[in-house]
Amino acid sequence: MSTPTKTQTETTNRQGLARVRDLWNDYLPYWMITPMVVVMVMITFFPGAYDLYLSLIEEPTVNILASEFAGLEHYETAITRGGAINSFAITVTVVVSALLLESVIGFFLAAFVTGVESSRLKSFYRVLFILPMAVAPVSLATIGRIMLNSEIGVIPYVINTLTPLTAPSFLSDLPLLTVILLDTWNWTPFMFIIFYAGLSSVPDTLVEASRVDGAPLWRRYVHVIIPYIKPVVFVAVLIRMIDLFRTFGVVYGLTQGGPGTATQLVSINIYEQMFINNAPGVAAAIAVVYLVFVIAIANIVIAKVGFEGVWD
Amino acid sequence: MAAITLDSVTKRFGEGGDAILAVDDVSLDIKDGEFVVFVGPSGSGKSTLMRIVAGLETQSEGDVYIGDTLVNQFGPRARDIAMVFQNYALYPNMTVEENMSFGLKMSTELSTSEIKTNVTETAEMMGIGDLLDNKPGELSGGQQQRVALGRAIVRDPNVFLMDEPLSNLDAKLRTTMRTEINRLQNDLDVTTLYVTHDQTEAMTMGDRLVVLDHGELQQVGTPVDCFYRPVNQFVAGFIGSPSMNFFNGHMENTTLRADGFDYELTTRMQSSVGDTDEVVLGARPEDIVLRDDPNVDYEFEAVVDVVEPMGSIAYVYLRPKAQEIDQTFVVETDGRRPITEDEYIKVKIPDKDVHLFDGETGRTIHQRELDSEGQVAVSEQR
Amino acid sequence: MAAITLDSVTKRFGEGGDAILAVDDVSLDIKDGEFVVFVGPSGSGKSTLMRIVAGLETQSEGDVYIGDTLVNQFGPRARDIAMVFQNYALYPNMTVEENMSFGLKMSTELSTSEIKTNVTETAEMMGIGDLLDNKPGELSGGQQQRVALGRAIVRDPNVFLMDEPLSNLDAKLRTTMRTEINRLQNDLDVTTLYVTHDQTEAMTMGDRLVVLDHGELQQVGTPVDCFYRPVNQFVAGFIGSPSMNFFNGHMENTTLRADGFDYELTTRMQSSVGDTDEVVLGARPEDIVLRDDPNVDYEFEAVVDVVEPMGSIAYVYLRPKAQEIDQTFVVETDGRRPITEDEYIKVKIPDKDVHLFDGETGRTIHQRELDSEGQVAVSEQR
Amino acid sequence: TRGGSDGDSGGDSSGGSTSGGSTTEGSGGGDSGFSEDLPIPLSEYDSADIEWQQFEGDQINIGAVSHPWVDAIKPAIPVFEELTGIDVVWNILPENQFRTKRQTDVSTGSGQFDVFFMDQVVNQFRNEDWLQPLDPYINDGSMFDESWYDMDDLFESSIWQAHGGGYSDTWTGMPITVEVQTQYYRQDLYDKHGLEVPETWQHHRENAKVIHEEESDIVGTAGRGLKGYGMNIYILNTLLRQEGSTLWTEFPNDSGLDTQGVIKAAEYYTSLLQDYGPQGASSQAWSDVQTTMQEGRTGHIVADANLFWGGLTSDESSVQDTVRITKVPKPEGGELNPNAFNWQISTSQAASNSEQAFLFMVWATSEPTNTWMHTENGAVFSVRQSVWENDDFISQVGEDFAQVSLESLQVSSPDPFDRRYPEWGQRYSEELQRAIAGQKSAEEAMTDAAAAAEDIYS
Amino acid sequence: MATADTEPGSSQRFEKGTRETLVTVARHAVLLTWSFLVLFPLYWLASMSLKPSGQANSLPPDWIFLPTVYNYLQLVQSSDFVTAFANSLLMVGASVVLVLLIGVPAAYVLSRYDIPKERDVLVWILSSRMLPPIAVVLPFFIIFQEFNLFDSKIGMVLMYVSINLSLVVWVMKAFFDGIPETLEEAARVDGATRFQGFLKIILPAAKPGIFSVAIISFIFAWIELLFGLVLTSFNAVPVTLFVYSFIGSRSIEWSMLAAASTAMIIPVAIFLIAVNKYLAAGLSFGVVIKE
Ligand SMILES: Nc1ncnc2c1ncn2[C@@H]1O[C@H](COP(=O)(O)OP(=O)(O)OP(=O)(O)O)[C@@H](O)[C@H]1O
Ligand SMILES: Nc1ncnc2c1ncn2[C@@H]1O[C@H](COP(=O)(O)OP(=O)(O)OP(=O)(O)O)[C@@H](O)[C@H]1O
Ligand SMILES: [Mg+2]
Ligand SMILES: [Mg+2]
Repeated sequence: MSTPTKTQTETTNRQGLARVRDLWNDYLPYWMITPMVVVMVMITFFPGAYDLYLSLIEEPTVNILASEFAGLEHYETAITRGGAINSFAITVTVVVSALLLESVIGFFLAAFVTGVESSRLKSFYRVLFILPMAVAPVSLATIGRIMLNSEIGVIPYVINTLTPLTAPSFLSDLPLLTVILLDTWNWTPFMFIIFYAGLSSVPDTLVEASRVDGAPLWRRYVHVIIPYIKPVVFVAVLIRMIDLFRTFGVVYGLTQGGPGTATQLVSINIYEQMFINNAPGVAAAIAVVYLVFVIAIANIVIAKVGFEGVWD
Repeated sequence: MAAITLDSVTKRFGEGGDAILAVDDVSLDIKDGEFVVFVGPSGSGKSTLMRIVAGLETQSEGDVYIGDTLVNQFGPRARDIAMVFQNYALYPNMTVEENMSFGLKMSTELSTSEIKTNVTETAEMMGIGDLLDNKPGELSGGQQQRVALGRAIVRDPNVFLMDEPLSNLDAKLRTTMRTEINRLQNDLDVTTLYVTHDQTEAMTMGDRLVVLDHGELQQVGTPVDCFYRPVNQFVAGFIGSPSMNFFNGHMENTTLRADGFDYELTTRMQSSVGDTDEVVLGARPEDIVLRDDPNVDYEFEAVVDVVEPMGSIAYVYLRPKAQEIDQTFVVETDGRRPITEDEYIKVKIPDKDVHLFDGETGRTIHQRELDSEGQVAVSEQR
Repeated sequence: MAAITLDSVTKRFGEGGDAILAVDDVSLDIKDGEFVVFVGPSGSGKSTLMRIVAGLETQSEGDVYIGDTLVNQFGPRARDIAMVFQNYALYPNMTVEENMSFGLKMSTELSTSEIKTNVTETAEMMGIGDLLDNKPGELSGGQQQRVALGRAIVRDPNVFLMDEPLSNLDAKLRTTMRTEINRLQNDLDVTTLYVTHDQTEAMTMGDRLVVLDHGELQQVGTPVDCFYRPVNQFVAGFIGSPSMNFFNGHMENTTLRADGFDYELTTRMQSSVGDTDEVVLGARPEDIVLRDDPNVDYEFEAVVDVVEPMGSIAYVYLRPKAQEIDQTFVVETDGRRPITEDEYIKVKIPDKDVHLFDGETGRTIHQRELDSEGQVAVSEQR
Repeated sequence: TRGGSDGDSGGDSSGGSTSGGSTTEGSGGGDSGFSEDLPIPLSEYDSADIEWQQFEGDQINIGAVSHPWVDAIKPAIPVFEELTGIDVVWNILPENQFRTKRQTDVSTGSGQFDVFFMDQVVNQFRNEDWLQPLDPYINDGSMFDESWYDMDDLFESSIWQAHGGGYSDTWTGMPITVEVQTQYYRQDLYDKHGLEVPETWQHHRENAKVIHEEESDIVGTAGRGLKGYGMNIYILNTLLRQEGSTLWTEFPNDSGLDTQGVIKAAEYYTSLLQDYGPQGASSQAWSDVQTTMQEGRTGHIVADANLFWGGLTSDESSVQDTVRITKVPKPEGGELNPNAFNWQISTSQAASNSEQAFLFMVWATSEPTNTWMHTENGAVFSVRQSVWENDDFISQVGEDFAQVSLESLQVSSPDPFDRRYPEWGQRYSEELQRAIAGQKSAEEAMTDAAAAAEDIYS
Repeated sequence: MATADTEPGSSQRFEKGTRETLVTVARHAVLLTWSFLVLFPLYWLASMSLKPSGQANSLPPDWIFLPTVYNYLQLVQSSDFVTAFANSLLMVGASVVLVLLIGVPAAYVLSRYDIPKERDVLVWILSSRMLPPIAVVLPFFIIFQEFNLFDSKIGMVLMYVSINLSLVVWVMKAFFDGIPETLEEAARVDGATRFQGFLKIILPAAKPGIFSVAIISFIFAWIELLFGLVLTSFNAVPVTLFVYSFIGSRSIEWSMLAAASTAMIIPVAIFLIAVNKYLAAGLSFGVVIKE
C-alpha cells in the first residue's frame, strides 16, 4: 500500500472523474491563470490597436482597408492646438499631489484605526472611512458644485460663519486645489482600505520584536511595518496613481476642465477631442501617447521600488 | 543595571469563566545583575511571565517594578530590555545584519560603523558571521535562533530576557553558547531572566532557579537547592533527568507499603512523617542501586523492562516483581554493565537518598541526607 | 510502508558562484519501517534533506526513490508523508482540532466522526486535549510544538518526517513523547526520519544514526556504533555530551607530544598510527580518571578551571598544568566529589579508552578497546 | 402660472428615466384601441393627406435629453401609436451623457436611434454625412401634407435653424422646442430701492450696482460664466450682436472675435460679473444661476432662458412671488436681438427606421399635437407662433411670460452653428471664462479666441 | 557601554511612557477630524434628500428640519428606479463574484509560480486600466455590437469584470506574496493538492485582502457610468444613469438627486457592514511562523 504503487496503479487505469481531477491538478497553474489571460487579451489588445489605428488614419471609415494613412498629423495637431502638453502637465500635477495626499492620509488613518482599542469604534471608523468612495461621481460633481458655490454653497457658508477665515471661490480661483482636495476626499478610502487590510496582516511578533528593540512608534512603522507591507502599499499606490491619471467624471462634472483649461486633464482633453471637436484621430493620438507615457512611468516606478515580497 | 520585582502578578487570558490563568499570583524579587532561570512544564506560564516583564503583555493584576520604578504603564521601549523570543520573531524582510543592528540603531546613539563592528563581532561569536547578508528565510532553524540570540546580546540593556534561546542548537554549539551567555552576563552584569527546558542549562547557568507549574510559583532557589531540597513532589520530579522515581504507598506503623515492595522507615524518617498516612517515596535514578550479588541486603526484586544504553551510562527501566499494576521506574547504571531485558535483578534504595512526600498535598516531608560536600554546596549557593 | 533511497542527492541554494551547498552528494538507503535519526550541527543540511524527501524542495542533482518508485517528479501529496516542521507551520486561522484534522480530511476517506475520535485521542495523548478549540496563536511554544507533532502522528502515512519535534518541550514531557513516538513507530511500522539535537534522543530512538556535516554524510550506523566506533574526529566529537576531548599532538617515536603532556602509545596504537605525523588523541569526559591519590600512575597534572555541578555528577573543566595555550578539557566525575577551582589534580587517560585521529584528515586511525559487553552491543546493533 | 419645468419637478417626472422606454409608455400600441381613451382625438389627424398606417407594426427608438418636451409629449404617445401602429421606445438622458451616446451611435454607424435630439452640432453631424436630410420625405406625398402641416406657423428662426443655421439647403430635422433669452429681476428689491426695469445694458449694470452695494447677502446680478459652447458664450453672443458685431465676418478667414464690438461686449459682460456678480462667477453654469436666483441671492439674472420662469416661480423658489421677467437689455440705441435656441429632432443615415422616424416628427410637431402639449400639458416652448397667441395658453403661463417670450422670439436670432462651431466655440468660451475669472483682460481673451478659431479653420 | 542611562537615564526613558498617551490623544483627534470631514458632506447629501426640494439649498442651512421621506417614496414608487437598482445590484454582484473567481486564482499563480517575464505580464495587466474609459468605450461599443452583447446584462457583467480585473490581480498578488509559503507546504504534506492548499489555507489567510478588493470592485462597478451609458439602452441600464435623470435641461431636482445618490450609498454601506469583520481578521500569525 505504498504510495508510489498507489500512484502507479492510479496512473494506469484512471478514468472519468479521477482523470478530470488529475488533469486539473497537473495543469493547475494554467487553469488558474487562463481565464484572466483571456479576459485581458480581450480588453487590452483591441482597444489599444483601435486607438493606434485611429490615430494614424485620416478619417474613420467602415472599410478599414480603405482608410487613408495620415502619418503623424493627428499627433501634431494634438500638440499644436490640442493642448496635449498643457493637459499632461496638469494631469501630472493632480496625480502627484492627490497621490501624495491620499497615500499619506490613507496610511495614517489606517494606522490610527488599527490602533483603536474598542472594536466597535474600529468597525465604525472602518465603515465610515470607506463610504466617500461609494458616492457616485455624478452626485459628487453635481452636489459638490452646489456645496462649493460661493454664494449658495454650504461649505463657504460654514467657513465664513464658523471660522475666522473667508472662503475662497473654490471653482474659480482654486480650481486645481479644489479638484485635488475633492479627489482626496473621494479616494482616500481606497488607500485606507488596502492599507488597513495590509496592516492587519502584520504579525504581532514583528511589532513586539521592534518594541523590544526599543524602536519608537514612528520608527517601528518606518523600519519594520512599512517594509513588511511594502508590496501592498506599493500596489495600492501604483493602482491609485494609474486611476488618478485617467480621472474624469468628477472633475468634468465639477469644472469641465476650466476655468479656461486650468483643470483640463488628459482624459477631459480626450473627451473634448472626441465628443466635442469630433476629432477621433486627435483623441486617439493623445490616448496613444498617454498610454505609452503611463506605461513608462509604471515601469519606472516598478523598477525603482520593485514589488518583491517579504518572503521572496 | 536593574533589579526586578514582581508583586502578586496574575495574568488571565480571555474573559470571565473561560479565562485561562496563565500566571497565578507570582511574587518574585530579582536582584540587580542576577541570572535567574525559569523552568516548568510546557504551558506553565514561563513565556507569559517574561512577556509581562518585557511589557509586551499587561498583567491582569499585580505590579512590576524595574529598579524602583513601577513600570506597569511603560512599554518595552521604556523598560530598555533585550529579548530572545521563543519563536525568534526575526524581521523577515531584513538581512541578518539588519536584524541585529536594528536594536542598536533604535536604542543607542552608536555610529553606523560602531554598530557594524559590534554586530560583526557578535555574529562571528555566534558562528553566523558569513550569513550576515542572508534573509532569515534562507537560514536553517538553528541559524535563525542564533540570529535571534545575537540580536539580543549585541545590545546593552537593563534586562536580558531569553526564552529558550538554545532549544534548536546542537549539543556542542549549545555548550559554546551557554558559556558565551554566561561570560557576557558576567561581564555586563545585566539582570537576566532565562527560560529553558534543558536540565544542564537549568542546573549550571543560573544563580537561582524559578520553578513554575500551572502559572504558580513552586520553588525559588539555587539549582542545587532545588535538586537536593525540593519543596514538593512536583519540583522533585521536575528537576533532574531522568526524573526522580516515585512510589506511592501508605504507612503501616513504621513501614511504607508501596505497590510491589515494603520499605522500612528510619527513625528520622518516622519523625518526619508523623501521622501522615499517604506517603510517596522518591528516589533518583542515579541513587538507586542494582545488586548483582544476591547476598547483600536489598529492598525488593524487579524485572528489567527496557534498557536504554547511553554510551557511558545506561538507563534501566524496571518493574517491581510483586507489583500489581504495570508501572516502571528507572535506574541509571554503568553503560557497560551487562543487563538484558526480562532479567530479574535486586534493587536497593539507600536510606540516605530517600525523599518522602505527603501523598495528598505533595509537600516534602522528608529530605534526603546530604554528605558533607553536598551540604557545603547547598549552603554555599544559598 | 516504504523504503527510501537517496542516490547522490545534492542541493544547492542560489546560482553560480554564490550557491550554498546545503546537501552534498548524499546517498542513503533507508529500509522499510526503519527509524533513522539525523544529527549534525546547525546548518548541516538536515532539514534540507528532509524537505527533499518530502518533495518540498527539489534536489539540484540526484534521485530520490520511495519504495521502488523514482519520486523526483512527485509532489508531497503523491509521496504520502507526514511531517513535523521545524517551525511548526501550524495553520494560524484554524483551531488546534482543525489543524490536526486537516491532514486526515485531505488524505483519507475517514468520516468526520472517525476523524474527530482520532484527533481527540491523539490530542489527549499529547496533553493538549483541552486546547482543541484554541487557535495556535493562543498556545505556548511547547503546546504549539505538540500540535505540530500531533498533526503528523494522527495520520498513517508512508513516511514520517520529524524535524526536531521535541525541541521546545521540557525534559519530562520529552521523555513521554519520545516513548510515544517510539511506540507508535513500532505499532505502525512506518519508515521514520527524525532530526534531533538531543543526545538522548539520538542515542535511544533510532535504529540508525545519520551524521551530517556541511551537507556531507559523515557516518551512517547504529547509535552505539557511532559512539564507540566513530569514523572520524567530527563524529567522535559530535556524538556524546559533553563532547570527546581532543588533544592535538605530533609523534616522536612512540610518544605523542601533546600540548601540556606526553602520551606513550601502546603497541597496538603504534601499529595503527604507522607513519602518520600529526595525531589527535581523543578521550571522552566520562573515561578520563581524576586521581586524588598521588601515588598511582597518572598522565599529567592539571589545574581545575570551572566545576559544573549537575546533581549526581559534575563536569570539571581542566587545563594541563604545562600547557602553553589556554585550552580546557572536561571530565565527568561524581557530583559529590569535593573539587574546588584552581586546585591541582592528577589526570589519567586509560589506554583502552583512547581514540586516535589523523591530524590532517580527521580520519580515525585507532579506535578504543571495547570490553566484551560493549563489543556485544556494537555487533548486536549492527 | 405653470412654467416650463413644472413637469420636471412633479411626481410624473421620475418616469423620465433613462430606461423609460420599454416600461413606461409601452402603453400597448395596438390593443388600447378605444380612441375615447386618447388625449387627442385621432380625428384631428384625419384631415392630413398622409398614410399614417404605412409602417404598422414597426418600432422606433427615440434618443432624447431630459427635457420638458419629453414629459409634455409622453402622454400623447399612445395617440401616435394608435394612429400609426408604430411602437415608440424612449431613451432619455441628460444633455452631456446624451451627446456622448448620440455620437457613439451615429459615428459607429450603429444606428440605434431612429429619432434623436439635435442641437448645436447639427452642421458637424451633417458634414460627416451622418444626418438624413428630410427633404425626400417632405417631398413624398404619402408622408407629408404641406397644407395640413402649415409650415408658416413655425418661427422663422426655427426654420432657419433646422436648415443648419443657413449652412444647409435641406431640412436637417424638425424643430421641436425653442427657448429665448429673457431677463429676470426682483420686484421687491426694485421697489425697495426705487429702480426702473432696465432696457439697456448700461441700465442693467446700474441697477445691479445698487442692489449689490445696498444688500448684504444679495449680489447685483448673475449670469453664466462656465465654459462650454452652450454656456457663457451663449449669453455673450447676444451682447455682441447687439453691439452690432457679427461672428465670422468673413468665413472661414476672419472670426470677427477680435473686433471692437466683441471686445466691448466681452468687457461689459466680464466686468459686470466681476463687479456685481457672484463670487466665482466664472464657474457658474445655468443651474447655478438659476439656483442663486431661486434662493434669493441675486437681484437679476442678466440674460437666460425664458424656460427658467417655471423654476423661478415654482414652490421650490423662495422668490416665486417677487421675480419678474422682461426682455433682455439692448445697447444704447441698439436693436433687441436675443439669442434663441431650438432643439430639433433628426434622424440618421444609419438608422433603420428613418421613414417611420419622419412620421413621428411630423406628428409630434404638427399643430394638433403641439397645441395639445401647450394647452393641456404644461409645455412652454412652442416653435409655432399660433400657440403663443392662444388664449388658453396665455392664461396658463401668464401674460408677462407669454408676451415677453413671443416678442423676443419674433426678433430672436439663434447662433449659426457652423460645422466646427463646437470646437472653436469651446475655445472661445474657454477664453471668455478666463476673462471672467480675471486671468486675462477681455481684449486679450477675445484676441486669443479669434486666433484659436481661425487656426481651426486654417 | 551605556552606563550613563542606568539609573538617571532609565527614569528619563520611563517618562517617555507619557508620550504614548499623547500619541493616543493625537490619534483620536485625527480620527475625529477626518470623521467630521467625511461625515459632513455625507450628512449634507442625506439631509438634502430628506428635505422638500425648495429647502434643499437654502442658506443659512436648516440644520434642524422635519425630515420627509417623500423623495424616497417617489423613488421607490418609480418602477424604473427599482428596476435599475435591481439591475445594478444583480450585474455588479455577479461581476464581483466573477472577477474574484477569475482574478484571485490568477493572482495566486502570479505570486507562487515562476512566470516568464513576470514584470511585463504584470504591467500588461495593469495597462488594461491605464487608458481613460472615454478612449476605449468606442472599441468596446463595436465589440459589443459584434458579439450581441449590447444592452445585455451579461455584457455589462463582463464589462465590470474587465474594469476590476487588474485591480484584483494586483492587489491579491501583493497579499499572497505576504503569506509565507510554509503554510502551503504544510498543507501539501498533509496531503492536500496545491489547489486544496490554495482553497483551504491561502484563501482564508488572505481574507482581508479578498474582502477589500471585493468591496473596491463592487464600488468601482457600482458607480461606473460611461460604459453603462454607451453600452446599454433598456435592459441593462445601471442605476448610475438613473441618478442623472434628475438633472434636467433647465432644472435640477436637488432633493431627488440627493435621494437617489443616498440610496446608491446604502447597498455599499450594507455590504461594508456585512463584511466588516473580515477586513480586520488578518493572519494572526501569532507565534507560529518562525521566520
Ligand atoms: N532557502 C534557502 N536559501 C538559501 N540557503 C538556504 C536556504 N535554506 C537553507 N539554506 C542553507 O542551507 C544550509 C542547510 O540548512 P538546513 O536548514 O538544512 O540546516 P539544518 O541542518 O536543518 O540546521 P538546523 O539544525 O539549524 O535546523 C544552511 O547553511 C542554510 O543557511
Ligand atoms: N494569547 C493567549 N491566549 C490565550 N491563552 C494563552 C495565550 N498565550 C498563552 N496562553 C496560555 O497560557 C498558558 C501559559 O503559556 P506560556 O506561553 O506562558 O507557557 P510556557 O511556560 O512558555 O510554555 P512553553 O514551555 O510550552 O513555551 C498556556 O496554557 C497557554 O495556552
Ligand atoms: Mg514558552
Ligand atoms: Mg533544520
